[in-house]
Amino acid sequence: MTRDEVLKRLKDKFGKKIKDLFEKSEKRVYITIDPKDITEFVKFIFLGIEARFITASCVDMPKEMEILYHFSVDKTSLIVSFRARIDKANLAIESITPIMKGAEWIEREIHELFGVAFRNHPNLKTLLLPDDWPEGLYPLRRDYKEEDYEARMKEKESK
Amino acid sequence: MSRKVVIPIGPYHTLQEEPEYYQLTVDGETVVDIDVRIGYVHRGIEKLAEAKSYDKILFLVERICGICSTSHPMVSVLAIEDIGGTEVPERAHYIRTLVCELERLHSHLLWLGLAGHFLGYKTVWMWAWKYREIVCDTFEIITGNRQNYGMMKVGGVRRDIEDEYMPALLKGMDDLLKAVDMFKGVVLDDPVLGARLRGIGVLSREDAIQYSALGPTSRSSGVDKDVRRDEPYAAYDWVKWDVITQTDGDVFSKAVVRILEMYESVSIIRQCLQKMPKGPIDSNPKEIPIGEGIAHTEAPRGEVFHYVKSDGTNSPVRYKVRAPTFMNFPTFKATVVGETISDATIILAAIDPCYCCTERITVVDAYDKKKIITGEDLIKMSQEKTKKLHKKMTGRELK
Amino acid sequence: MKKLLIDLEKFQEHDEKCAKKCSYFYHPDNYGVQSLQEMTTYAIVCRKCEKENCVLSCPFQALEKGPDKILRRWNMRCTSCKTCAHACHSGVIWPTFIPYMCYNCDYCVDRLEDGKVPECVEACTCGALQYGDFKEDEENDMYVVGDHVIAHSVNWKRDGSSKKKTVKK
Amino acid sequence: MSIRLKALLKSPWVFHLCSGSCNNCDIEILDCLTPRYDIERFGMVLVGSARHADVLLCTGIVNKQGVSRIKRVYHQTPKPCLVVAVGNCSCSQERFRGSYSAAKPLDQVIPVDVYIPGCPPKPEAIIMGVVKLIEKVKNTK
Amino acid sequence: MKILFNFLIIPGFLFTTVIGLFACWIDRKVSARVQWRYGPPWYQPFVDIIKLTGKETILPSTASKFTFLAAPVVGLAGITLVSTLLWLMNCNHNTGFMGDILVIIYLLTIPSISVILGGFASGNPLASLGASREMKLILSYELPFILAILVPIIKSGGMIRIGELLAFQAANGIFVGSISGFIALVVGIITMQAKLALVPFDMAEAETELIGGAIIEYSGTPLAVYKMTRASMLFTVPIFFVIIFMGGITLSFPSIIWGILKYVLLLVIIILIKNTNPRLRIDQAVKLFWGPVTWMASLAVILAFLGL
Repeated sequence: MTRDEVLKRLKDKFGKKIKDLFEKSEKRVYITIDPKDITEFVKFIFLGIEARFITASCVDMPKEMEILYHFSVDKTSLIVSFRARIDKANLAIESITPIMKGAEWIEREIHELFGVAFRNHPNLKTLLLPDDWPEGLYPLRRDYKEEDYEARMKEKESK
Repeated sequence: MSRKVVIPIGPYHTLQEEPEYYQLTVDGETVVDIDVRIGYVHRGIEKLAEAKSYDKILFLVERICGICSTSHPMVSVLAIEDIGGTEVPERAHYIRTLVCELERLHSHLLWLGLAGHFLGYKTVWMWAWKYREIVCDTFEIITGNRQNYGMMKVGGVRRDIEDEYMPALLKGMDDLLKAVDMFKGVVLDDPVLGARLRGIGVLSREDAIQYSALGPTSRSSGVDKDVRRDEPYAAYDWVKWDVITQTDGDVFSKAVVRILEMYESVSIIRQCLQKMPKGPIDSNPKEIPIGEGIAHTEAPRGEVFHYVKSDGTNSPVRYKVRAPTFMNFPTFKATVVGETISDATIILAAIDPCYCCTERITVVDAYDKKKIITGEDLIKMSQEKTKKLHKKMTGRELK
Repeated sequence: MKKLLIDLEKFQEHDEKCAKKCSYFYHPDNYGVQSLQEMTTYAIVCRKCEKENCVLSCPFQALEKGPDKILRRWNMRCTSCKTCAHACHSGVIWPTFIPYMCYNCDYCVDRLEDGKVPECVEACTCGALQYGDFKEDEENDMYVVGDHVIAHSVNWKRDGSSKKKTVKK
Repeated sequence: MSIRLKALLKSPWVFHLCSGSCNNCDIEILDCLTPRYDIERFGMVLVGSARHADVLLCTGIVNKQGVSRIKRVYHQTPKPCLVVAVGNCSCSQERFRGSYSAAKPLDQVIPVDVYIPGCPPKPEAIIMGVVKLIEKVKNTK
Repeated sequence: MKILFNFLIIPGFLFTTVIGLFACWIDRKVSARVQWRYGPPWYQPFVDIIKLTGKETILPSTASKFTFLAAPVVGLAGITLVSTLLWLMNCNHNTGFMGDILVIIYLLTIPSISVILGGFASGNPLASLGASREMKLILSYELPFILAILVPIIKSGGMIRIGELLAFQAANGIFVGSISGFIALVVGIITMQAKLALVPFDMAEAETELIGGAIIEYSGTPLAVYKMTRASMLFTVPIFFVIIFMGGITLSFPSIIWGILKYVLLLVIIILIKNTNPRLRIDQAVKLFWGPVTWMASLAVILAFLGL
C-alpha cells in the first residue's frame, strides 16, 4: 500500500467530492472536502485504508472555521489531512465519534474552545474549562477578550 | 449490598501530583463505568502560542509536560521546519536523537518507580528514582538542567556536546545498563509481580485501533506502530534498533515493553555517541515561509503531534498540540471496566498518564451513586493483593 | 488598479496624530502599515551603499542586500537589537521599523471586496495614507513598490541627478 | 523566640499543593524524599492532611478552577502556617501570564513567605528555600 | 501521693513518653536506613511534639466539641496507667492484685477506642471511614491476642497475677522456651503490629494515604497527645510481652542488659516487618487474623494444655 496507491484509491472513490488535493511533500497531503460528507471520508480512510486517526485541529479564519482531520497511514509514513471549512453562520458538523471512539475527546475540546457544534456526539460535556465558565464564550476564538470573561463573571456574581 | 459512606475527595490530595479526578462506578467488586474530569491543570497553551514568536514557543511548549519535556520541543521544531523545509545539519540530528532517547530512559525509570509504589514495593520506588539520578546527571552534563533542557532550536540544536563529556556519558550508560538488568529481573522474573500484573487491564488489538491508542500502550497489544520507524526523523534511520511489541496487551506486557525499550534506548545512545560526525550544529534559518507544518514523533508515552499554520511573520497563526496521553486516557473505558477495584490503580497507571494522577480515583457505588473507597484504599488493595499472592506463591511473608 | 499611497515625509506627523488601526485578523495587536513603511523606506530612501554598514554590523546576520540592492531583514534571525539603526550613517533604518514581533499586512483584501477602504487609511487624518489609483511618475516622486503600494518620497540617486528639493509652501 | 517557634523550625511538616503545574516542580519536590536529597534529616515529612501541615509547598500557576480550592486549603491549615511558592510558575505565572485559564498569581491568592525561582528548581534549591524560610522566621519573631 | 508520683513521673507518664518517643526515633531511623536514606536526628520526635503543642487547634464546625477534645486524653491516660502497673509489678513481684492481667488487656484497647472516638467525633467522612476501619481491626486481632495471653496463664497453672507469673518464670524457665510459648509469642507479635497500627495493618491511620486516617481533623495539642499515645504504646506493648513471655526485666545490674536486649529484639522485629510489607486492605487483614493467626493461637493453647 504505497503512497500513490492510497491517493489513487481516494481519488477513485471520491472523484468529484475532493475539492482540491494539495500534495505538499512526499509525506504530507491536504484534501479539501465539503463538511457535509466528512463521515464518508473518515469511514473510508479509517476502515478501508486502515489509517490511524491522529487528531483534529480547528483554525479560526475571518469568515469560516476550518477543521483539519489528520490521519496517518503508518505503513507508508504518509499523513492525510482532510480540510473541512464550516461557515461561521451555522457552526455545526457531523461528529465522527460513532465511527471512532478515539475522536470523542478532541471533539469535546473543539466544541468547548471554538464553539463548533458536533451533531450526535455521545456526550458533549465540557472537558477542560472550569464548570462555572460562562456560556457562549469561546477562549480560542480571535475575538475573545479577557474583559468579556471578567464582565460575564461580575454579571454572574451580581445575579 | 451494604450501604457505603460518601467520601468526598477534593482535587488536592496527598501524594497527588496532578489533580485529574477519576470516578469509577462500581458494582460490588468489579468496575462498571469510569468517568474522568480533567482541566485542573489546563493553562491555555495554544492561545498563548499565537502571541509568541517561534523561538519563545519552544520554551512554552517545553513546559507542557514535566517528564517528557524534550519531546514537545522536538516535534515543534520538526513542524516549523516542515513548513519551509529548512534543512538541519547531520550532527544536530544525532544530538536530537540522543536527547530524545535519554528522555525516554528518564521517563520509563520514573514510571517504574511509580508502578512499584502502587504495588507496595516502596523500595522499588526508591531504587528506580535512585538510578534516575544518573540520567538526570547526564542531562545536567549535556544541557545544564535536570529537566526542561531547552536543547532544541529551529534549524538545529542549541548546545554542542564537547568531546570531553563522551567518557562521562558512556560510563553513565554502563551503570544504567546494570540498573536496567536489575529492574528486568525485578519485573520479569518476580513470580508475585508477574501474577499480579498478568491478565489484568487487557487492551485488545481492536480496541487499541478503535481508540487509536499510542506508544507502549498500543505496542503491548500487538499494534506494531512506532513513529521512529514508520516516519524516521532525526537520526533514527541511521541507527540500528528495533521496535518492541508484545501481544497480550495486559499491564505486565506494558511493563515488559517499557523495560525492553530502555535497552533499545541505551543502545541507540551508544551508537549516536560513536557515529556523531564533526560539523555545525545549527543552520540558522532565515525565514519561515507562509504555509502549514505537521510533525509527529515518538515520545515516551506515545506519539506527540503538532500542527503549525504560519503567515510569513515569525509568530504562528495557529498552533495545535496533541499529547499522547490525550488519546490514551479514553482507553480506560476498555481496560478498567470489568476489573476488580483493587487492580484499578495499577491499570490506570499502566498507561503512565503523565505522572500518578490515578491517586485521584474515587469509587462510586453503581446503585446509589455513593462513593465508597478513596484513592488510597485502592493502592492499599493493590498492595495487599500482592502480599496475598506472594504468600500463596511462596508460602512465606512478602520479603 | 487602486493602490495604497504612503507619503513617507508625512509619516512623522502621522505617527503623532493619527490612531494606529489595522484589521489584520490573525495577530492580536498588529499594525501592518509599519511593515509597509519599512519596505518602502528600504526600497526608495535607502542609499544602497557599496560597503553596507548595516549588514556588516548585524550580530545575527539578519540583514542581507537582495539582488536588486534592496535591504532584506530576516525575521527569524532578527532580535530587534537596533544595532543596524546605529550603524546606518544616513539614518534610513528607523528604530521603530525593526520590532521583534514583526507585523504583517494582507492589504485588507476582504475589506476591499466589500468596497470599504483599508482600516489604516480610514483612521489616518493627516493624509499620510491614501487609497486610490495613483500613477508612478518621477516628477513628484511617486514610486511603485510591489504591486499594492505606491510611495511618495524624495528618491536619492547615486549619480547626483536627484532633483534639488524645493521646499513647498 | 519562643521555644515553640524553635521547634517549628526544627520539624516543618510539608504539604504539597499543586494547581496547574506541569509536574516538573512536583517531581523535584518528591526528589527531595529520595535517597540522594533526603529531607527527613531536617525533620521534614511529606504529610497527608492540611490539618497536620506547617509548610504549604505550592506549585503551578493558579488556574481559574484552582483559586477557590487553594483558599479553602489555606484556611484549613492551622496557623502559624508558612507558604512556599516553588518554581517560576507559582512565583509569577511566568510563562503562562495572560492565558485565559490563568487566574491570579499565587501571592494574590494566599500570602507567600518564600519564593523558590527556577523551572524546575533543583532539589538543592528547594532545600535552600526551606532553609531561608527557617532563617526568615527566626529573624522576624 | 506516692501513687500520684508513680502515675505521673517515674514509671508513668514522663518515663514512658520519653522512652516511647526514643523508640519512635529508632523506628524512623532504621526505616530510613533500609531505604538508603539518612534518617532524622535523635531529638526529632521530641521537637515534633513541642511544635504541635505550639500550633493552633482547629475545631471543625461539624465536630462535637467535648468528645473531640477528650478522646486523645482518654487514650493517653489509658496507656500511661498500663505502663505504671506493668513497671510497678516488674520491680517487685507482690505489688499486683488478683486478675490484674485482665485489667491490663482491657486497658490496652483504650488507645484504639480513643482513636475511634476521635474519628467519629470529628465529623469528617474520611475520619469516620478511618475509625470504622480501626473498629474492624480491633475486632479482628482481639481474639488471637487473648488466646496468646492465655498460653502463659495455662502453662503457669492458672495464675492471673503478673507478679506470680514473673515469679513462676523466674523459678522454672521463661515461657518462650516451650513450643506453645514460642508460637504464642509469634501470634503476639503479629497482633502487636496491628495494635500499634504499623505498616501492614495501619490502614486505619494511613499516614500518607488516607490523609491521616481517623486523626485527620486533629491539629495542634490534641494531635500532639495522639502522637504521644502512639509513642508510649510503642514502648509499653513490647514491654508487656517481655514481661509475660520472657520473664520481665530485673533491675539488678548484670541482668538489666538482658532485659533491654529482649525489648530491643521485639522492637527490631516490628520495624523489619514494617519495612518489608505493603499495607493490607482491611477485609484481607480481618481474614488474615480470623484465619491463620487464630489457628496458630488455638494450636498454642492446645499445646499448652498438653503441657508442652
